Amino acid sequence: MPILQLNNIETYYGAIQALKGISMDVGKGEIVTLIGSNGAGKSTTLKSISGLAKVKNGSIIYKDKDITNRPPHETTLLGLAHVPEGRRIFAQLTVKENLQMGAYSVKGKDIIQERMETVFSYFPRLKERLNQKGGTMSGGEQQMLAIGRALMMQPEVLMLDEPSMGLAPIIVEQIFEIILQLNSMGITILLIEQNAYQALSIAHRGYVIQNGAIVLSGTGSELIENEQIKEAYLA
Amino acid sequence: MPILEVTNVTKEFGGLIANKDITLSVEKGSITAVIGPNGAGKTTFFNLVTGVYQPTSGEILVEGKSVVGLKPDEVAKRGISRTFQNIRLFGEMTVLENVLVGMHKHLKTGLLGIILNLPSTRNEELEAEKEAYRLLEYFDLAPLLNEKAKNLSYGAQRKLEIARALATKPKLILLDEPAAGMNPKETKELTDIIKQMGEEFDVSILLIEHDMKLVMEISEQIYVLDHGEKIAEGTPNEIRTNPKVIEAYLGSGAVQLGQRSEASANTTTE
Amino acid sequence: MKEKLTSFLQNKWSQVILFTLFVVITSLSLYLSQKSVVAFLLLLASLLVLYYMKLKNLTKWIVSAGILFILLPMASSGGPAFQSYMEVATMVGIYVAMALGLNIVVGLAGLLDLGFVAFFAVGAYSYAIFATPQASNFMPFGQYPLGGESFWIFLIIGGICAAIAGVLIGIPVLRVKGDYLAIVTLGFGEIIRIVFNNLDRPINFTNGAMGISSVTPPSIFGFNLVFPHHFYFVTLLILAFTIFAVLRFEHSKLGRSWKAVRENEIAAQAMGIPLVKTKLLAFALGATFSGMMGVVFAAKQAFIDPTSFTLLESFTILVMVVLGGMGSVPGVILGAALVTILNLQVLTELTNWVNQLNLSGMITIPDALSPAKMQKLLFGLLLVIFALYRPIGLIPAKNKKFDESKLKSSNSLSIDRENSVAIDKDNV
Amino acid sequence: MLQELLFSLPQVLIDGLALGAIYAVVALGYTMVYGILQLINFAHGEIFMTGAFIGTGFFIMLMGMSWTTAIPQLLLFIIVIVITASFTGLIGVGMERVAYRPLRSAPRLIPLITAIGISFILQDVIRFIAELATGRYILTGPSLFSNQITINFSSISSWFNNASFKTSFLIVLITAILLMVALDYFVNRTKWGTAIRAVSLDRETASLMSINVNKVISTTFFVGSALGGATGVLFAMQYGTIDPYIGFILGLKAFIAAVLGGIGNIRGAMLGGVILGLMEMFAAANLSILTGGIFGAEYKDVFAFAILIIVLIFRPEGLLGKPTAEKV
Repeated sequence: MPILQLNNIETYYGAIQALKGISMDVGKGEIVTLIGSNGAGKSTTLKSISGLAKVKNGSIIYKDKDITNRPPHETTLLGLAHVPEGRRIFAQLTVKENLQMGAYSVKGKDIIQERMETVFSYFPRLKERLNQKGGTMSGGEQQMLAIGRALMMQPEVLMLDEPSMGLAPIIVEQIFEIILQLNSMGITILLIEQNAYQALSIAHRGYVIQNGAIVLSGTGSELIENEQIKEAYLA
Repeated sequence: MPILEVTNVTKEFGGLIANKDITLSVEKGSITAVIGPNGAGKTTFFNLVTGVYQPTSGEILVEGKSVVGLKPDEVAKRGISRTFQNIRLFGEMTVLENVLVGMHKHLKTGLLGIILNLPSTRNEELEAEKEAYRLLEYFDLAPLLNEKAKNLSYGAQRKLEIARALATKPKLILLDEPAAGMNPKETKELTDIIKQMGEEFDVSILLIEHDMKLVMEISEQIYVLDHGEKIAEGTPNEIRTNPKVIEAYLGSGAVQLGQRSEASANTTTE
Repeated sequence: MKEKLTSFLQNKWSQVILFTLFVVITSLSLYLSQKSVVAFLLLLASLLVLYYMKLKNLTKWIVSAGILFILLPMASSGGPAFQSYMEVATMVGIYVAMALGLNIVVGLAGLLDLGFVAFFAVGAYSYAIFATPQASNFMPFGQYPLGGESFWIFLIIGGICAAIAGVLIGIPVLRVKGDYLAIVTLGFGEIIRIVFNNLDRPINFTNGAMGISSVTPPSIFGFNLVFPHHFYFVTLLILAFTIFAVLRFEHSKLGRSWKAVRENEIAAQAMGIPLVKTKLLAFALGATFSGMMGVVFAAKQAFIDPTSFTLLESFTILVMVVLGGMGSVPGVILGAALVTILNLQVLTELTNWVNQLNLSGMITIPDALSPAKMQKLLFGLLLVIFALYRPIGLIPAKNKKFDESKLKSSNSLSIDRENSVAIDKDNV
Repeated sequence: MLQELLFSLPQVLIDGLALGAIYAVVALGYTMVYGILQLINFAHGEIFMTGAFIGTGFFIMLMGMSWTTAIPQLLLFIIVIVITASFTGLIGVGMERVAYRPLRSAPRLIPLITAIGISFILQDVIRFIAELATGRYILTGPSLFSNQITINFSSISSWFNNASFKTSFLIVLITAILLMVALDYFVNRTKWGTAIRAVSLDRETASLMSINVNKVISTTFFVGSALGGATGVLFAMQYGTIDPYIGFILGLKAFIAAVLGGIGNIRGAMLGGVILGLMEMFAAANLSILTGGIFGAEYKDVFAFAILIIVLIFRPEGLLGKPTAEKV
């Protein structure tokens, strides 16, 4: 039984149809990746799940519950964390405040403190920069903060939108290691990547999205070997 | 002489270096591509060339003359036109009007001509409309001439942006991810159009694109940016095999991770 | 049955017959009855009906010119209310021209100007100062007041002064955008009013808060224009020019560049459109019509003071534009006419009616709730309701429809830069 | 000339501080709403005016009751200010719900127009109510805290003249400072305040943090409008007479103060308010002296607008604001 299931999702921006019937599922404990070129509809798929984009047709089932078009402040409470593209940390807020915002719905100082410590165990760098404004940090640190902020919710499913964007290869490698680590702790990961090769190599399964529709799916290694994919995304 | 010569251009945004010491040139009549991962500074580079941003240091020459310090409309008058990554059409205006706006700087009529509706004004306007229509025909957009631009499909909007940019009769056109959001069929068509466009309109082309198939098929010269720096340049074949490029953009290093992932995949699925 | 009726109404000739009937009946009742506000308003409304009829544009223009220049003055001349009708019609004309001017700035160029009345004031003062002895306070040469013949020159001078004011205000103001622009223009509108209010010293330019009275009436061939119906014709002529010019602008390269700047400044610049020049031109041209009407206003009132040029006036003109439909010439004309008539005619009539009821003891409405005092409340409600339910206005702006068959040509595309196609006729 | 300027300086400082404090608190309302919605809440000046009327109404009502004579004036003042602030806060919330929320994705011009509309409605409604209740719409509140205090500046140096003020000046100043400190604490130190800042920085991402964005926006309107209403009470107390049209021009000045300090920046709004109040009073007292009698005190508003325009041209982000650039 998949933890997250998308049935024929159609999403529009104004008159433009961004998603033309996306169906996919994510099993509990899996790393699933969604690859495709810019503008193909990867981010829109995540936004449709978390409630940032309005779904016109289709349904989204999360843990047997229909969560289609629930507002984001509700979907996140259910355990779906969405780390948006471009990190989108609160630049004028300190690292600590950013993390506190992640735990906005959590009551109790002790629990928040405890979760913060957990985040620091993954990202010790954040602890050093606790009172620094988020916007003054490097791209890699910002990405760590964005993931850390999402972890403050203790999510069951973590959706990551291009976490490697604009980061140096060595940092990307670190981020990918953390993703694997989080996954081994039992967090389900839905990963969007432009760097298809890297994403597929850590994923259990992958979907290829093109022009708002899924055109191919399979296990990570299957897709890496696929000739079409090689040609289109791996140069 | 190259149509565009960029030497040692650097752009800083309050300490953040978006473009570092970039040198690049576009030969007259050629198709040149700039590739690199998202956030590598490609669009910033376009903005520097078109006068939206001013470089912190360095020189930008168009046909041998500096365009540093010029406003975007002045750069446009020097014969540089562009499209935008996040489409910037005049949404409430019709498709034909969008192209007519592109012709703005070539229309000579003055205020008096407009108020008095002089025959010369009317003639010029009609000729412009006809020419705009022909451009739309070229891009297969002619039947949509009276539609509002914002109501067009994604692919059609991208094409309209190119048509509008060509209406300025540029010497160099900058295309920022022209194929983004297009399906393979549309991309194929676009590839052909871009290939022919250079000769048809006597225009040199500089483009940013992620679709490697398109880039490799049409580019004569490719520049690769990463973290604001140029890490490679060369012909498609050179780029394809350049280890630096593969590492930064085309993907590798993943081999190592890949092995680990299989290990972890095994543990979690059990 | 319903279908038959619709098809009957769709038919061109039945439309013409019904329209003629409508116009004849309203004109006659306006002419014959003593006090016939309804007939007057209906006759004006016939122009709106005309707008929606299936006729050629030229025919519509000729018919509306006929109604406005001949039928309306003739029909309303029947009763004692003639001059008050002409007064209302003149004010409608003045506001329509101003609203059309503001429409260039707000509707086409997308620059929110909340101090537009300043240009009206500049026009009004430019005539009032020179058409009274006021000018002799600072002009060492020449004889003041100037004669009534000078009015015609001042129509142009007033327009130019306003245009210059538009550019002068525009240069600093246009460095800010959006909401800030609204506030800064509002500030400038206030500054100009305060300045006119206080420029009675050290040199008495404007006579300060006392205002300028006994403005010389305009004259033509020795004939003095003093009555509202004289000004009605003057206003109508200027309005005709305004509408003509505004329509030309809208579909020219100028109108397109304004709209392009409104839609997307960065893309407009990339197409070679200079931002500052284009915006300043919108400011200047919009101000010109307002300034011209200011001259007419000063001459018509024969007295002006700063209270005619308050913020509320600026807002009123903006309401006209928004209500009618931003960027839409017919819409703005309708909006301006409706708001002016609401202010001058409907509210006055309502107040009279309420007063009568009060006097007759039918009901008692406290003075505080008199409809005449409700102008702002009504405006406020109109603004909110329209913004919420019909933000596009009464007659929304429409794009020009191009005739595809006229644009198609047999020869396929061949553009080369050597003989630029747009200008070179031989090429086509 | 310098002598004359110095002579009146103590009084100018005191009057400027009182006016500046009022501008500052009203400016906070503009800046908070602008920060979170990028919308000029044009009607905020009218909220201030409404507060002045509600407060004065309550004062008149309470003073008319016999039992209130036993209550100390200061307590009465606190009661009135709390009640008024809650009222205007709710009006602000209602306004956002009806006139702004449905238009959140509309072109920027449209909510500005509803804001103007709401201003007009509030002005006339208050006028009707005042006129129906009292027969006139210009109200004079009961005089409270009107003891005259004189500070002997001339004893410090003969350069200065003495300055005097009413007790109410102290109350205005202290209340304004308390309100500002409380707001600063609320916004910078509490979870709700952090949420407000998060929403104003990035609404979409804030919603991904389980923050109910609509609720946060309503709170912002409540707080801003409550502050505006409370300031209305202070204004009525300090200056005595109020009419339904005080809100517009004062609101405009407060907006200028907000822009001056850097709109969206709370400390900037406070700074801008105080600077503007001081400059305006300085201009009112000294413009005539400075220009040799050519421009008098009547140009003080021109002076305020001129400052705004100059700031916007040379430092559009304001004194404490941060520049933003459109992403291309």
